[in-house]
Amino acid sequence: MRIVLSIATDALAYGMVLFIISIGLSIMMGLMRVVNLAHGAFAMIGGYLASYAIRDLNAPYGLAILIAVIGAIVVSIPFEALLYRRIYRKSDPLIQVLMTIGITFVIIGVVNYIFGPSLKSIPLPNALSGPLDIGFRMVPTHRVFVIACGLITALLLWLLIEKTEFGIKLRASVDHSDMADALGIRTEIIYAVTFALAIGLGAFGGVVGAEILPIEPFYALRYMVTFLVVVSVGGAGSITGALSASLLLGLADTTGKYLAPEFGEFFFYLTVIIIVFLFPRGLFGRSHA
Amino acid sequence: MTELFKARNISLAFGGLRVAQDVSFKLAAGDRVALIGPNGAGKTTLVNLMTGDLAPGNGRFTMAGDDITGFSIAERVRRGLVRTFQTTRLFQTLTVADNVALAIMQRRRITRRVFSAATERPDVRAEWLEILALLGLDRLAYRQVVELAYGQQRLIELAIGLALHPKVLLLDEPAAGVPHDEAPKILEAIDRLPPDIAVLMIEHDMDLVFKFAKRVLVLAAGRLIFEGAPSDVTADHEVRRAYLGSYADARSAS
Amino acid sequence: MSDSATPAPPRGLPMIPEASGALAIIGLGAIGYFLFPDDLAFLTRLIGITLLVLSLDLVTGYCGVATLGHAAQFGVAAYAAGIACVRGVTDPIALLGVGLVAGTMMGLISGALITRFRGLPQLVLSIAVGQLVAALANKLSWLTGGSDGLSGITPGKVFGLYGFDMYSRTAFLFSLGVLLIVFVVLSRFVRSPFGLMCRGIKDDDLRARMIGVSIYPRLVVMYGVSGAVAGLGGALTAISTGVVGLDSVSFERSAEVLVMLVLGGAGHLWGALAGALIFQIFEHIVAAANPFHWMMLVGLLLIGIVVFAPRGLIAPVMALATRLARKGDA
Amino acid sequence: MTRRATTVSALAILCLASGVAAADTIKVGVIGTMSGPYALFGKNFKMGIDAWVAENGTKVGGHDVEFIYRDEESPNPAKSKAIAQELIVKDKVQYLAGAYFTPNAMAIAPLLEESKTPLVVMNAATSSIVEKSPYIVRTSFTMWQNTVPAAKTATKNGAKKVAIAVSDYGPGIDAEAAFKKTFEADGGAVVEAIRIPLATTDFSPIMQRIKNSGADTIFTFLPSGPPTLGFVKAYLDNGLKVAGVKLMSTGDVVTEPDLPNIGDPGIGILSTYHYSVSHASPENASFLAQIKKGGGNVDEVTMTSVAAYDGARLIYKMIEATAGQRDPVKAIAAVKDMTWVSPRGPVSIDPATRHIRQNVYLREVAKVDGKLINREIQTFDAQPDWALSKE
Repeated sequence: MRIVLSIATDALAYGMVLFIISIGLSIMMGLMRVVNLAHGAFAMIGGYLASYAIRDLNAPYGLAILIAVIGAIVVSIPFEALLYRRIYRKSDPLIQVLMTIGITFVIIGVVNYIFGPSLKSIPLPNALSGPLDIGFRMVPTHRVFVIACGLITALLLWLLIEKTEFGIKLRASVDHSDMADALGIRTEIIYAVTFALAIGLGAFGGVVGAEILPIEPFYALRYMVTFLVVVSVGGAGSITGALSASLLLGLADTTGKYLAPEFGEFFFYLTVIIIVFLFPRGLFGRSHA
Repeated sequence: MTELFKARNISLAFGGLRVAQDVSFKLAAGDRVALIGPNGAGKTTLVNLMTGDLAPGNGRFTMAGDDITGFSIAERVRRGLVRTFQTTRLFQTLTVADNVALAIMQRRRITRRVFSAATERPDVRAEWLEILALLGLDRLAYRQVVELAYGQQRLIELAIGLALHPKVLLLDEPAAGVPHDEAPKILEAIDRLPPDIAVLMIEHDMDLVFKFAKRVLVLAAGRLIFEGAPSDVTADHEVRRAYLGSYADARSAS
Repeated sequence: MSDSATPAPPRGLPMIPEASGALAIIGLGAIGYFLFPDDLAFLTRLIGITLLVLSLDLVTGYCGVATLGHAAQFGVAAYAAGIACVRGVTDPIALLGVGLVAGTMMGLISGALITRFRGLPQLVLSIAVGQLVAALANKLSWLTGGSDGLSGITPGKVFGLYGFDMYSRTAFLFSLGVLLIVFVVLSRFVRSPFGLMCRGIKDDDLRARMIGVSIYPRLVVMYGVSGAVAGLGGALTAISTGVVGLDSVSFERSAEVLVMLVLGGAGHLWGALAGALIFQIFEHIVAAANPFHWMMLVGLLLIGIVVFAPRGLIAPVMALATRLARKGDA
Repeated sequence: MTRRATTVSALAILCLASGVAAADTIKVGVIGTMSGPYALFGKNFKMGIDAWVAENGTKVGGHDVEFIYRDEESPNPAKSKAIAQELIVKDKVQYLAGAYFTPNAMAIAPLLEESKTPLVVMNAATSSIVEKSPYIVRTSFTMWQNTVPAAKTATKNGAKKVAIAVSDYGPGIDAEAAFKKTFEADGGAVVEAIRIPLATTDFSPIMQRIKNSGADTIFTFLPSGPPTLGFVKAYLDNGLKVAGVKLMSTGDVVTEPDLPNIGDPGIGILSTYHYSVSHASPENASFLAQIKKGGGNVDEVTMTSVAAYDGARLIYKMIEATAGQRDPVKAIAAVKDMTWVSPRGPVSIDPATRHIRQNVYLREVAKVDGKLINREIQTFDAQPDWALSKE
């Protein structure tokens, strides 16, 4: 039982990191139908900015997160305006895949040039570092923080999407993509805001998840497909889907690592294949996707 | 005459919207039937159900006595149930000749060959040339479909249908979008179809319906409300109500 | 434009694509062999990867299957050939046969899984299958060498006459020969009824079903053929480099060949060939000059292609060729 | 051999010979991780070699020496072999050097005899590498060399039950075998042995497994780079240290550039290694000064720069002994009983194995003048490679 709880705790933390980073991508893919393999690259930019803010500017952790989120969004604006807009809702995923791989490569190259190739740590404040006793085991305090971040993110997003004007327009645009213009919704604004939201969430996840997915230039490549896989398993555009996919895949991966670490990501991808076969549109995907 | 196709009690609902309700009809060899009805009556849906693109919630389809309800699209085509599309669906990046040749080769079960030149096989070539000539498309044979005008693409739809040697042919508004001077070619082609096949045509143009059909089916709100000779259709009360619907209701209410 | 009722086919002789393909490959091979004798090892590797790009073209370019897991076919065949060689099958031709069979099997398995769906699920399945194979290659280290790689592959002489050496002359000519045969066979294959039908399926799969085609089995078969070609590439790479590493089944390999294909132009064998050549030579030069930042340049190139030439570098060339051919007709 | 093949190889040898005779520059190909997550270590190769060249000049006996760097990037044997082949055939290098990863070194080995090129391994640490070719000499370390003292220390410190966690590749398996053999011979028990894929970054589940195994000590080896930091942090943050589980490792896991990232909680971690940046000796001080002078950052120095520095020494010696001619037998003979004082301490090349014999130090992470270092607390003198040597 202790083992089960132990695995569950680690799985929850890992799943939450996946969720925070992936949810932005999920909304983006639900609305703009863009298979964005560069999402991890923006999460990585967030991580680098936070690392720089803390280590070189001595910024406190909270401020560093803010800098990372805003910085990543600012960096992403030209990409959105010049490149992403061309590929929104293009039916051919191949073109999207290629452009976003290209964007990823460019970002890796630039980051490598500016920050160097080595691993960048994001020092945690004392309150979040070290172990925490939760009864049946010790966990890194940071993991508890990550889990809390994940839950809060899910809640805030739910409120945003269910309770605000923006959320209504967003849902309308997702559900009736072809009708959005006719409904008087300025899609390009919705798209731009959604893109910024997605990047911001990605950067946030990149920072708080850095203990589990460490920040280095190849981050963008290493986890390129992980986030995409989470989104498609969950179903693009669905918060519930992204959350359940993140937790499920986090569980598969963590259990695999615990019981048979030498198998690497075998169980993660085996789970993916099974789910895709059972639910080709994702666990909570919509029929039109 | 021999019965080729039968629809029995076909029903389908999308959510609360019932797009087909208890539809039954038969097509026999040599039949020339027009399917008409107001916009949104479910005509194309019915064709999609017949071809297997949609699965009915209830009811059975049979062809030559065999139940084909569970058959895939391709299996139905191989049994001779062929359709054309209302909006053209062609192999856009291939040439006109390739489009027709693929249908011919598929019908003759030679598309599993992997090492012979495709479109230029003499027997295949002779056949697509004949079909294209019939529709006046032969000079476009080596043009890519994507380069052609919409009207010409509609003709290619028909050419593919012909190339498949159907037993039951479903034509979804074959003349829509075809320029006036080319429309007769379509009628001519339909006229020259083998007499023993059944043809079901969705059409709005009543002139065309009268010229073509020996029998008319009228669909309204997913329900078959009339079946009979073309000459009787305009007189039918139900049909008038369906077409003039709200107008008639408004008058009777006042 | 001719008014005659029986239009002539746009190109005259039936064997022209095969012949021009063969000539081009022999020509390029001769340039490589005589002008760059010091680079034959690189050129040999290039040919192995080129076969993988051609193989990818069959499923992506001709069938419209989006895949980021194509290295699975290549890698499994490379491992199969490598393992066979370590265990005593040293005849290079036999090893090619092993790679061919292994690649075909893997292709059929991948195809059976991946082509069940279209769009995003298909892409994700292709990634998952590729990663699964990579994880297995790592796990089965008693068989594959895992992260240490499978080394000690020392193939015998080709036809019992020509041995493989450090200068890669034999390896290069052997690989060139395989590429030549594969290219000619594929030129024929893609114009066959089967190949044409695959292009039809790519254009519009509903239309294809509406002329009576069962799509799934065809795509699976095409995947098998593609796997065979990738398998030859994998086996050649194993034979000529003498090492098989996890890189041969990696996601990076899959992504890289996709980039090469689209760079050249998917849907044409020439596009695949051109893309593979240009990308690898470009990478070779830039990476050697500046190993730190070549990725950025590749990224920029890729974005440039998508924005300015989405149909690949070969498209304008093909358009020109078609126009010339049509002019000839008139 | 057929006539054709004979002609081809004759031509090849002719080309090669003329290439060497004509050149008054002797080229040395260095294969290192110049880009990617392990780029720090490629940079260290360069820093070490540059330091040697700065001290000893670019000429050996009238021959110019030129170092050419190529990128091995990651454990990628096929790529490394191709690079080595290109260096030999195209750049006509007379010596090869470097090799961060074992698989890459193994892939290069078969080329050496045919091309008569000696290889100085400057990092890759699996024992058997030197057996793959008589032309290989190694200036770094082996897992056995560093692990045997670790196991002895564990026994001495009272460890009874040990969990071993290593990277799932050659050196990791060597480390596991070395520890297990030594520790069990001294009466200890290995309760868990986990092999972790190289790409792993999240070690929390593994820590839980170790904790549940009831081990009192962990022994670990992972190649220096992104995974090592993650491992140590997972050890600290999952409360294993607090619970009294000790961490023993080879120094790869606590390289000096990583120490600031590990932070104060890392104080007290024990490791056995052949070089510490804080090693107190005039040779080390002058080495570090030279690196600083050459524009290098002392905070980035790791053991690989010392191995490269000493490797360059061997290459210079080989060039001198062969008077610039391609003669691998003579070259290897000239260095295989060399003895000198390296920045890491007194070292010698073992003539039987062509592997370096050196002191291995037991160190603990400590804070001195506000800076975390690996403080040497015990010396195991002149350790051979325990797997290769029959001692």
